[in-house]
Amino acid sequence: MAIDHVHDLQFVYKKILNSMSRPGQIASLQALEGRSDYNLQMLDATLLTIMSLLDREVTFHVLTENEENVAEKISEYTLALHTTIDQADFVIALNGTPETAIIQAMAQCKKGSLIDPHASSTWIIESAFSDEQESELLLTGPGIKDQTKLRTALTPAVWQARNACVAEYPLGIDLMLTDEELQVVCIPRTTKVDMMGVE
Amino acid sequence: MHEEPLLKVRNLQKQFGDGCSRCKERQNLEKNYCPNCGTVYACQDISFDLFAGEILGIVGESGSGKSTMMQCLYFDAEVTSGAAYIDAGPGSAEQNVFELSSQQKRYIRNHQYGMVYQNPVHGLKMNFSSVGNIAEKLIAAGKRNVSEMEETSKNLLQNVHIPLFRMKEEPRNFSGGMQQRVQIAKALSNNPPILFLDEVTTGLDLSVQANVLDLIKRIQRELGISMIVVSHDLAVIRMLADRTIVMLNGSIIEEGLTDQILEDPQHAYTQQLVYSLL
Amino acid sequence: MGYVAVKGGTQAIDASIERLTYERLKNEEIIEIETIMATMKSLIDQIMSESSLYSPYLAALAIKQAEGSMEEAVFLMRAHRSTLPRLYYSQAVESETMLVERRISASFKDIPGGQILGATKDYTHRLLDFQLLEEDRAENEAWLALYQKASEAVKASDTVAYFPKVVDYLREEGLFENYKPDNTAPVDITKQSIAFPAPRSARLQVLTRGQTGAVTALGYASLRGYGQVHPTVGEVRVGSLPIYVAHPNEGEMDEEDAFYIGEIQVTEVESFVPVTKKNEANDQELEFEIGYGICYGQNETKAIAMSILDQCLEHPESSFPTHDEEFVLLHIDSVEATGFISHLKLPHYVTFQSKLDSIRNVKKGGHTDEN
Amino acid sequence: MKRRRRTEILIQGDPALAKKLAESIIAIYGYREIIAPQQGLTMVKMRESAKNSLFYMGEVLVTEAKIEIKDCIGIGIVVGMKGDLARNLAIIDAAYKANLPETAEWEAELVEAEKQIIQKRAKDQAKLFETKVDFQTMDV
Amino acid sequence: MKTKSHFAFFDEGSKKEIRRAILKAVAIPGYQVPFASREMPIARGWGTGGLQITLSIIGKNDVLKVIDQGADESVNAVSIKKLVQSTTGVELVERTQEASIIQSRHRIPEVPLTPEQILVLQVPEPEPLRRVEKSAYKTKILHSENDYSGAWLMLFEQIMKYGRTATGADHPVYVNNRYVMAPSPIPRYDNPKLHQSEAIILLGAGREKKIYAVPPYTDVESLAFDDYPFSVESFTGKSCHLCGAEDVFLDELVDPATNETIYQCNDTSYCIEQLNKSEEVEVETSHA
Amino acid sequence: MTMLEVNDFGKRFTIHHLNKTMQAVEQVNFSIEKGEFIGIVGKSGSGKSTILKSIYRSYLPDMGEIMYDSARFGRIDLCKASERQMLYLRKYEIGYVSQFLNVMPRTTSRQLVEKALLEMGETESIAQIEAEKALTHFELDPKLWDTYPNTFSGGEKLRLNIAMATVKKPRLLLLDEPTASLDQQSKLKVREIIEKLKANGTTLVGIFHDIEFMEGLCNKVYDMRAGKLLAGAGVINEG
Repeated sequence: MAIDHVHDLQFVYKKILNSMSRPGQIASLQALEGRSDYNLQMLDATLLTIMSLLDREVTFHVLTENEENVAEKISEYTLALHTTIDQADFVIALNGTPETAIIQAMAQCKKGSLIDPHASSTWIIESAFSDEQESELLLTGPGIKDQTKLRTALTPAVWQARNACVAEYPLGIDLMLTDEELQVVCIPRTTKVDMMGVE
Repeated sequence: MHEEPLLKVRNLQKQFGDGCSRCKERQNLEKNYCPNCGTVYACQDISFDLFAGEILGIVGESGSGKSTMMQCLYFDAEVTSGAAYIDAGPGSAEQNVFELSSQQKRYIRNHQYGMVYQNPVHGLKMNFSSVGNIAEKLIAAGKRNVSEMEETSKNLLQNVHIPLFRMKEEPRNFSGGMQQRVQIAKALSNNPPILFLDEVTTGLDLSVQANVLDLIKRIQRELGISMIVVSHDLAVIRMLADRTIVMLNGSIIEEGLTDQILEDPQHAYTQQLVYSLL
Repeated sequence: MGYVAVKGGTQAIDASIERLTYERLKNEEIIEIETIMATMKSLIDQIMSESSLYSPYLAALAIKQAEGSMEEAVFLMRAHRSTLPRLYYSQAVESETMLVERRISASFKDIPGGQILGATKDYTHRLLDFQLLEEDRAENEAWLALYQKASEAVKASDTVAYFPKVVDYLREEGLFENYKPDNTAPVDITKQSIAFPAPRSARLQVLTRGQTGAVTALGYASLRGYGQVHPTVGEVRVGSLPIYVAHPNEGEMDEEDAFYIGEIQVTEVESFVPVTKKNEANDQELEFEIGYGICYGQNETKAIAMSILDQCLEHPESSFPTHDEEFVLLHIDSVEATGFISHLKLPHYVTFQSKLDSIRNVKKGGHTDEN
Repeated sequence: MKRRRRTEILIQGDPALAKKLAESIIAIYGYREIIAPQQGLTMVKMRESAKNSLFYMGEVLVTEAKIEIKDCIGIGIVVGMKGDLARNLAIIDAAYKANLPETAEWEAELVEAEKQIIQKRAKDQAKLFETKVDFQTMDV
Repeated sequence: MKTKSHFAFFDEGSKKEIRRAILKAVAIPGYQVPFASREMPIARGWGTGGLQITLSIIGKNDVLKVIDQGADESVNAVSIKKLVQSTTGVELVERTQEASIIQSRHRIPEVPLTPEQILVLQVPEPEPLRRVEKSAYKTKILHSENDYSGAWLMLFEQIMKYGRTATGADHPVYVNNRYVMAPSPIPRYDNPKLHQSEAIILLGAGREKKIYAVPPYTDVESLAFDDYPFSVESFTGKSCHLCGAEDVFLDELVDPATNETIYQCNDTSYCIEQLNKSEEVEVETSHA
Repeated sequence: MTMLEVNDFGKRFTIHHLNKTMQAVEQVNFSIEKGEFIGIVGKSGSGKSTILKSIYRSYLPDMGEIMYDSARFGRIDLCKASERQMLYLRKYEIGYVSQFLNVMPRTTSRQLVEKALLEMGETESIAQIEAEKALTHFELDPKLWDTYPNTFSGGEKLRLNIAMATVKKPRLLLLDEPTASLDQQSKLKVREIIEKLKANGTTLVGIFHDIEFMEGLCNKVYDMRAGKLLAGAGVINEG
């Protein structure tokens, strides 16, 4: 069964909106399992997220081994334009992207300006964030009552790079993490991310 | 004696215009102006230090770049290149403030700087009350208590000899000298470590001038604020400044203790300036 | 049992809409779309221009539905616009390709190609024509037949003439700066909220879809003294422009493979404004600049006023409000202006209550703390 | 004949021609409708003559149709609400795209129609020129 | 000739653009994200901003409540409801608790909102600094530099002049301790409901083409000085003449019979619920 | 202990608009021990003032060295000291008194003396007490304490000047023709004042137009002629 561009994507968007509003809270897109019959080398959750947000009005940059091929496919499905990391509205980091590549890209991507803080990049990162994951994060900030915890497969180095991106609020980047279980979790720039057990 | 300056300015450059092939090397200029492309080199390689509690005088004729330099320091104008460092706590002295974001610059303006412009129109909101004007600066510096602000404003206005029964009046009803005093009160309200004064007595009557100078000197002594005083008037500089910098055509041509500049000027231009004064 | 809300609002609205229908129908006359299209071209042109949607047929429908209310008709067209998909972008239209119906210049007595009056009301005497009360179809037909016959007798050339632009002559003479074609992708204010300072493309787009009255009033203000632009009209031309569209996925293609999709009638104006400028040697020199105005259909006043405002906005250093792009661009849109003015009809009793509370407190207040 | 010229002729001239040509194709090859005539918008990109820059002038209501003949997709676009014409244009476009032999035979007919259009326009223009203001001194 | 209407009126492209703007708004609380406001079949100034948000987020299973000035049956609320329902077929409700999306003009319902709900507020003038600075270009700079002394000064001058602040509705708020935001013309009474709200609050200004947001659990502080604390409209000693409620925002009416001032719940659905509750109690007690 | 040692000092003035240079003094050598009073006499234009002003940095020294023994900086060459160091020394260690009173307008005598103390960082109450002490000490009529000094006579101005300079208890006090244009009575007063200072252990360098009335006070007197210092030309008192 194909993705219903009206109702399925509304469903996905509502989940993302809720996740962005409540950082660290895991949203499930399980209800749409098997919906994507696209032949793309990415997680279903990533694809659904991309389909619900990208169109010909925005640009993206994809970080993966097989960059050109994947970029072309995404472009075909969404009509969004592939561009360089410093121009991209959306940055997509697929599974297996080396940590160094993510860190480097975070340094280069758009973080908005004080006049137009919204002119920043939104990241979609494929990364597990279930309970088994190593690094534990303590999240505080808008959308979070008191505090919340999140375990992700992203290394402290990546989180440090992310924290550097959001050092001067309101400049920054907003993250969406997607995993194998068709789940999404968001970390907007306002979220203070502390790494537990890391000095 | 090893003393760290409060404000360090290094190689400040400010030009208006892009320059052309004929003036790129600062040659073929008429004064600081390229007659070919119209570019003005308003500030050329300005470096100096300002130390805690001192008044530094900057003297020069109009067009010498002294006001532009001050505007650059106060972030009213963008520098073309150069650096300034303010020692305002750990780590701050390493940061070139010209490279800060606009919100960080605004923070410095609100918390570390005071500015008194030649024309009170630039420093005051003419259609707000005098007390409101002072409160504006206090609010910008994070004050949120009305009575405290009112109290501070009253003290300041008293200090600058504005009768309190006029505190709720709008400065546009005031004389030039009074406006200038309100402006000084406003500039001082957040206890800025650094105060800029740009030709503050120009255009005022002589008696009013003396009044304002007196006020500045008193403030400096009582509050220990560091000041940069820009003036084309050597008499003003003599009255206020401990040390003096002489600017001509966008460059510093001489600097020294103020009495030394006045009694033993080295540069031809300074001599001319001093001889015409005496 | 229990309380439920009375559907007061719903019922009142239904009744109001019914009443509206009654008001439209009670006089038992029907106007045909075709009649509106055939006899009210100026109204249609103005609606197309202000709604930024070129479709005489829909404009005629809008007039009928809006019972002749200009703002209502424009509103209907604008709302309809957003229900339609944008299928294509045209290739850049160059106005030399215009098939001219009217072309005049105020700057030169004679212009290459000549001054062509075409159809204009400019030289009619504005006296009510009571003969129109008794207009007779047969008489009209006879008049048309005569006109047709006269046309047949006119000696025609074998080719269609296209007219050079007056500005191009002056450019060749060096009186105007010759700008190289600037192919910067234009901003589309319907896809992207306008940000200030606005790029030229956004300014022109807002001006051309501006409310005719608003554009005229501000242009007039500038001309009269609240502005620094006093132009001479270089050229006003009215005519049809051919529209071409590239094939959506044939890629890099031959110009000859574009789709011709039809023509649109527009009015285009270039106004000449003398300005002093510094030349390379830094001397003051007098030069002409051009103000540009264009709009759908034949609406010469709006196009000329737009050309004045275009030139005003090129000089933001002037302190007049007509040179302030926020002032001009944010206040001339018909739908925005009429909508916001009319929203004052909405209930405001919560906000009023809140203000009332505040004023009462101040009145009884004194200088005590709140609470 | 290239698309630009033929669409000019088919749209500016009598729509009956497009109808005739399209019907001749359908009769032999049939067609598959991909997009039935639908209304949509075309944004007009204009070059202004003051600074020679581009801007968007506004939208034009168009009717668009897409049809497929022999695996070739033809597009018909026309200003206004002209569903039949749009479909006929799409059929003709597809015929050219598929290189159908009939298209070669249309050439003469199209050229003739073009001549008619030019003649008609020249005639109209001649009448229009009566409104030209003549500044020449008459030699009586 | 009639064009069939798409689910939720908009084409998917329009929705995506608005949806992206909403996400940015949530990520930068209180910051006005510019968006290409669509031309709507209702007038600019009549709620096109809120409507565009509602239409972009709504799904077929959503349950919608629309209020205007507290009333579900206000004519404009009815008009908006009709439009949304005719293009989506969603269920319409009046009970605040039952709605998943609540679009409102000038009020936040009396019943506390829940994490499952989204409140959409219609905004006529999104720029809290407009009264201080008319130029949009300059207000953007003021926001960028975190320079809100103008907004504070306005309050300060009011205190100097009147001895107290004199703001009505739309009293500006600090969001997440960074942006000063216009809460839309809700009465001051509703300002505290923005603070640490459980529901997502989205604000849309159609004519001014801005979308902004207050995510849940976000600090929202009404601008006020330490010694002149923020105060809401006072209805001390007054109660609704219908349901008797006291701790609610009341409308002031004149009783045509007695010519006396009477008060009534502004939130009509809340009032009805109170009436029904007391009726239940009455029924129970009479049975007992 | 040597308080001041001037070695091969010279000073040249360049006057640009006259296209002229002038060697005001050259090859000046002398030294002062702590607590000594050295007098320099010479006609006007002989260059004696130049030496004093160069020590105080009102003139920019250009040749030789002026080694001063600072309480704060140790042995320091005043020709090379930074501006900030000079300002420090002026504030705390080196005083300068001339016949001219160069002060802020609309400031009373009392305030002027207090100011000098406040600048050094004294508290207001101490400044008040010390100022009164100084004014009493140098016998300025108490009636004048709270008036503006612009109407003072030469002698009164000088007394105020000295009070302002000495209230800081300078280690080195430079006297620039303090007696010029004073009547005999006042001159004697100055002599008394200097005696008092000397008695307090202040090191003094004074220049005088004529030095007769200083007789018996100076440890050394130098004669300045045409820019050269004639060492020991008249040691009046080996005291």
